[in-house]
Amino acid sequence: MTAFPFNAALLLAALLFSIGLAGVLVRRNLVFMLMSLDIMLNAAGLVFVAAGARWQDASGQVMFLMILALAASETAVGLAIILCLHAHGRPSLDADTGNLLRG
Amino acid sequence: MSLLPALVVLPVAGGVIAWLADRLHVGTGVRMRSISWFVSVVVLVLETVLLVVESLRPALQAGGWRDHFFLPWIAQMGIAVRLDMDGLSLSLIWLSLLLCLACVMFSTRQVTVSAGVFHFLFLSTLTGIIGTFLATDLFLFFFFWELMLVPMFVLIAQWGHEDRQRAAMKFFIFTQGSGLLMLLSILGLVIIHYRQTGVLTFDYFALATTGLSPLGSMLLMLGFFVAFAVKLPVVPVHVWLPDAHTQAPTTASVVLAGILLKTGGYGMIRFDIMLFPDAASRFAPVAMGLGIAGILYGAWLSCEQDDIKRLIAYSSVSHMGFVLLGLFSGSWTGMQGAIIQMLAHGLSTGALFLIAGSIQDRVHSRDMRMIGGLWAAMPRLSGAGVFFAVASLGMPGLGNFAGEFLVLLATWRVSPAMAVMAAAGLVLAAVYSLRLVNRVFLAPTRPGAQPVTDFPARQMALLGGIMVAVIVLGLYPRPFMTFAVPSALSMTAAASGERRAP
Amino acid sequence: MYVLPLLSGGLTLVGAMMVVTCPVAVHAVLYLVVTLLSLAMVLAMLGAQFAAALEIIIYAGAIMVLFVFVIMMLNLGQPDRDREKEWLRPRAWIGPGLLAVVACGELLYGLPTLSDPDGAVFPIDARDVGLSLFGTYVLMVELASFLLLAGLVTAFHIGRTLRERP
Amino acid sequence: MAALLPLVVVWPLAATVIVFLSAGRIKGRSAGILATGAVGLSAMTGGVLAAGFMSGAVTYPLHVTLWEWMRVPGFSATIAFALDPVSLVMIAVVTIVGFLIHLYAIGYMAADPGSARFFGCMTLFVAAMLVLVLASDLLCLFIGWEGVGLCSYLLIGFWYDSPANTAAARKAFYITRIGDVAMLCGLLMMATATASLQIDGLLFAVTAGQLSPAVMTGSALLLLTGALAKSAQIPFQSWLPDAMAGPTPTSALIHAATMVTAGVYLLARLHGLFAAAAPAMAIMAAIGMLTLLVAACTALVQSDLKRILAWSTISQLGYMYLALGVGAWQAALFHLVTHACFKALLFLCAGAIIARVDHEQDIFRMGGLRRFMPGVTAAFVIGAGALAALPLVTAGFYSKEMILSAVWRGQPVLTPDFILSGHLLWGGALFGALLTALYIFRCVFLVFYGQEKTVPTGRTRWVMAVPLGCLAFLSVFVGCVEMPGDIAPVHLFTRFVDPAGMAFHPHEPVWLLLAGAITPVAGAGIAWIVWGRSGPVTRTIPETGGGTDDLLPVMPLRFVVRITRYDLPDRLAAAAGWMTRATSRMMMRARRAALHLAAERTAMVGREGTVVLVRMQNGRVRWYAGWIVAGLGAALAWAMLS
Repeated sequence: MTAFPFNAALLLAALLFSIGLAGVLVRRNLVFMLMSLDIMLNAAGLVFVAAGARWQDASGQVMFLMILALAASETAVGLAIILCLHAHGRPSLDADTGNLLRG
Repeated sequence: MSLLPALVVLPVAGGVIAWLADRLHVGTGVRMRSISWFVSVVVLVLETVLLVVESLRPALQAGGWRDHFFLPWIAQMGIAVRLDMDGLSLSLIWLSLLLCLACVMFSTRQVTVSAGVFHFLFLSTLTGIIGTFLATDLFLFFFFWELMLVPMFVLIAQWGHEDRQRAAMKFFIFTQGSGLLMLLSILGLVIIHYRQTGVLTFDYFALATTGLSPLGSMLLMLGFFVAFAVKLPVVPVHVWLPDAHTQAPTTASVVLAGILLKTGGYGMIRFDIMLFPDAASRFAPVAMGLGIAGILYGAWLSCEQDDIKRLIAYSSVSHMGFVLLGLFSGSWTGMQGAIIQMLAHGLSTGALFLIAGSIQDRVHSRDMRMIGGLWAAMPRLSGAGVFFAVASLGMPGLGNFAGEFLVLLATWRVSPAMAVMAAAGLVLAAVYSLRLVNRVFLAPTRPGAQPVTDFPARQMALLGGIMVAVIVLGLYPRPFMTFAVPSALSMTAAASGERRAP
Repeated sequence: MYVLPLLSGGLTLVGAMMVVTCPVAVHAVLYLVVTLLSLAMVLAMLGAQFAAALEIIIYAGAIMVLFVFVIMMLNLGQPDRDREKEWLRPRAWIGPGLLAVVACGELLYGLPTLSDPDGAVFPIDARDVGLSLFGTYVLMVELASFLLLAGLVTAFHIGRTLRERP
Repeated sequence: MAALLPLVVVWPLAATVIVFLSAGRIKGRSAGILATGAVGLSAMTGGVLAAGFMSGAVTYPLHVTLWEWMRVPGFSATIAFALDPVSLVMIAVVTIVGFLIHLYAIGYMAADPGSARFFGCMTLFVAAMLVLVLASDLLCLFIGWEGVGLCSYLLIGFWYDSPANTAAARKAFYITRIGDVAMLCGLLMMATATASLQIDGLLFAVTAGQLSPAVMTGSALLLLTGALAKSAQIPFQSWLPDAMAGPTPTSALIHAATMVTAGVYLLARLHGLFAAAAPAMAIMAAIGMLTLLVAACTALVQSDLKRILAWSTISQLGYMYLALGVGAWQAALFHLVTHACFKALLFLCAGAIIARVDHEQDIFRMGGLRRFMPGVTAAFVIGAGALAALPLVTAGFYSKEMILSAVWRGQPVLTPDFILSGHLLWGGALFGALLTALYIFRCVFLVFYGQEKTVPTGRTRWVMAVPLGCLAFLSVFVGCVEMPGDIAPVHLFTRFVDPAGMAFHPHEPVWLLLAGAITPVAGAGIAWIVWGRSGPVTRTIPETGGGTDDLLPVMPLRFVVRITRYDLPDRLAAAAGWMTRATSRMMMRARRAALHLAAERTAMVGREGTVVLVRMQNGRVRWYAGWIVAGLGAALAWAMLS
């Protein structure tokens, strides 16, 4: 296998994280926000795995697994909410319109 | 076995019961409106019994502390539940109970909107007040100090009159803000004590032995002073008082004027003058000046009010000026005068607020121009009103005069000019009191006045009791003067600059 | 030598950018799949084959399918595309972009530069992970299961109200 | 015997408590009987005490200490009574005159619905007055002092339906309150100096020289201020005429016989102190002189019967202060006694008249009343004679003669360089006597002689007539206890009140006595010429109102009248009151404005702050995320920079 340098992994993770962050901040559609979030989670997972590889420890991949579980449940719940909102007359899925504490 | 914790806890426990009782009745559909009222009456009667027992117990020390209770609370921080009672606390608790009984008899039954909650808040305020009068652990004191504030805030904000939200907010911000200053002072004192002795404690008597630099003691004293000054109230920070008194429901007005203001005076005696005697004596000229300003300013503004409760509220400012003047005159005489004045003012002004509240219940107005003469329709109410108005103008032979005279005497010894200025307040007192009398009680009946009912006999009996108390205070204040003085850290020791543990 | 890492890393970044900027949801999902696949490549190159496999199976497989289903149910069309375009005006990018750049810069500036260990990469295989997972981190696994359960219940609940309240 | 002393006070107090506790169940007539009975009992108790006193069964002064009022380091006060000749005289005046007036009031107030309240206040007044009289501690005296003021207030404003009445009541209370505060300051000054306000101890301290002159003069002046306000002397005089708004028995009891003389009593009681404070004495004499002249002039131009009597009271009190000022406190006290009798008589007569002429008080609208009410006319004439001090046959003559002779000899020292001349004061007092005779006989002639203008109705009831008779009797004969040495060597009163002051009656020129005797007769004669003859100079209703009739062209009084008519102090008092309220209102406004401004500023700062906060808390997820990132960035930056 070709090795992937640790520093490069960190650089990649930071860039990925920033891109995801920009996505979360800039997109108003909830679906895109969820996707961006997933990107950010992946960036975090990448750092874990890279660190695990760097120090030869399985804990990094364990953490990656946990992130995976987190991402799965987050996406599930998020998508359920999106569906719910869509069914309740918010077809635009605009995150900015949900700022009032009303249904 | 000390009864002090029972004395403190009983009202709030009773309040919970009153609340639950009200809830249960709503739930079962048996709508008995005054169930919580009955519970409150029972609680207050029990409390009175407790207090009678407490009063009859032999004192722990002759002429000193009467009772003591100690229970560790947060040992790591040196915080304990420490309650001590001396003559001053006992008299003020009697005053509180008497006024609370009067409130319950006169006005709380009229509360129909969630009466259970009302009584719960009312009784928990009482717990806070009694706790304040008893606590000798500074942390506990602060706890009770805040405890009496919050229910009162809700009482004003929820059951008050037209502009209640604003008044309640004002009251809350003023008292809360100043309370935080006091907390700072308490913490400062505790930390200084810790640095000196290595013992972390909030115990009043231990902290009293802390050696302080002049600047430090002045700063700490000012922290306490501001908190108490807001409660008392002293003139620049009295702004909350007229609004709160005016907008509060009758019960809250009575408790505010009759008792809550006294916690300020009590705190000044116990936690200002006796804890920091040197700083207090250095601060005395300023405090006395503020007292005189309060006397004149309060009386002066009182002369121009049309709202009956506002008039009484400003007169309270004036009377409390005498208390401040007496406390800081630096002598026993002034202190005794201030205590007598506190008791007498509690009774007379509390009764005036009761009467004002009753008038509002009947005539639905607080505007003296709208009320008109009540003597023809309600001679009993008006007679009582005239009596208490006369008491508040400082008629010799009634309680207020005894206090004012002693304060003036003590002031005269310090500075005749100040005494003359304070005495000038008595002329203004006559002006506002008689304006009140001649616009509300002894005045032509307003055309088109609705028929109203006078006080029934049992309420009149209670008012009569208060009148007798005012007369006794005025004509025979000696027992109170010897009984109701603060114990332990005695003034003489304080005056000579040395401190003595109990 | 560095072709494969560069390629996979670059693909990851490009895919992520496309996800963030693409106005069409289905396209975005596809770009996301690309990103994830290339990321799996990176992971594999880091010696974490197990993680790479999971990334493909669970992320690119399961979660993305979920996205696709939802997007299908949302029934998006031309108006939505226009709205997305309108929302993605350049002005909307200023603040978020700035924040992201700042955050990225700070991250990069703050990251320690560590040298790679000498010698070849020792892969950490599923066995190691499993031992660790059910040894040291068994409690965490339980917690994760709670999380998944909670997510399941939540999704079910929300979906149920969706059905009952048309 | 000592136990009887508190009883004197207890009777009326008990009546008050019963009347007020009954809460209207005791109606007017029974309340009146109860009150009268209580005062009568009080009088009887006083009589028993006096008898014991005369027979030597009681040695005076009789001290009864009831209880200790307050005790603080360096001061103590007691509730204590003392009986000595001076207070016995005052008890006699208060209870006997009070009893007669109460009796009269049963009839006078019979129809009034609030008469129970009236009698409650009246007995409370008698109790307070007795406390004032009996107290042996100045602080205890102060209870009575303020108590009578309060009762005066309640009774002046008794008919509260008219705002004018309550305003008059308040005015009376305010003005006396100012004096009371001055007095309180005097008490404080003395209390600080001597640690007690016991009168005996205080006078002892004065004679023993324990007080510094400054304290003595200062406290004397302050007490004098209190007394002047209570007695409605210049500059406090304006409340008394207004106080006539109260029921007539009130005017008779409080504003003629007793309360207004409380100041005289106080000063007589403390004559030892004042003797040591010469400037206070001189000021007292000067104020007394000024007051008696100004008030007499004012009385001369009033048209309201009760106001004439009120001004006359002020004027007669001026005589008393003049006497006190020259050190003749016995004379002042004697005049107090006789004045209480004849002024009460005059007021009660006025009340009887007013009640029968449909509450008309203007003397120009009365006339010829002697044909309808001969008894009242006789009583009024006796009272007028006593007031004018017609020689030999009236009590007023003897007391006024005593004052005049004392003034002749007196030399009040204001400062060592400035000594008031006793002869000059005597001349003024004599002129005052002339004016007195003039104004009171003006009343007599206008009201009882000439043509009828108002026809009286009804008849005077016996409960009202009996007191008139008794008081008329007293007005004639009470003077016999003390006579000038040239007429008869009878000095019972002086011996009684001041056994030590025997050297009080040196021989003086006979023409002094003659002048004092002729002046009132002359005054009455002038009054007959101006108002009394069949073709009188003036008996029409004056057009100008305000009480001036065309006496003015006859008498060269235009200037004085002009001064008194405008009643300058009254204007000043009104202006002060107006200023008080105006400043109060201004302070209110300023306070509101300041608060408003402060609130605005706070609100503005708050608003500005809120804008930022609101931006942050807009509920939009993306914004929150942004803030999180910003926070992250900040935290990272901080971590890296530090």
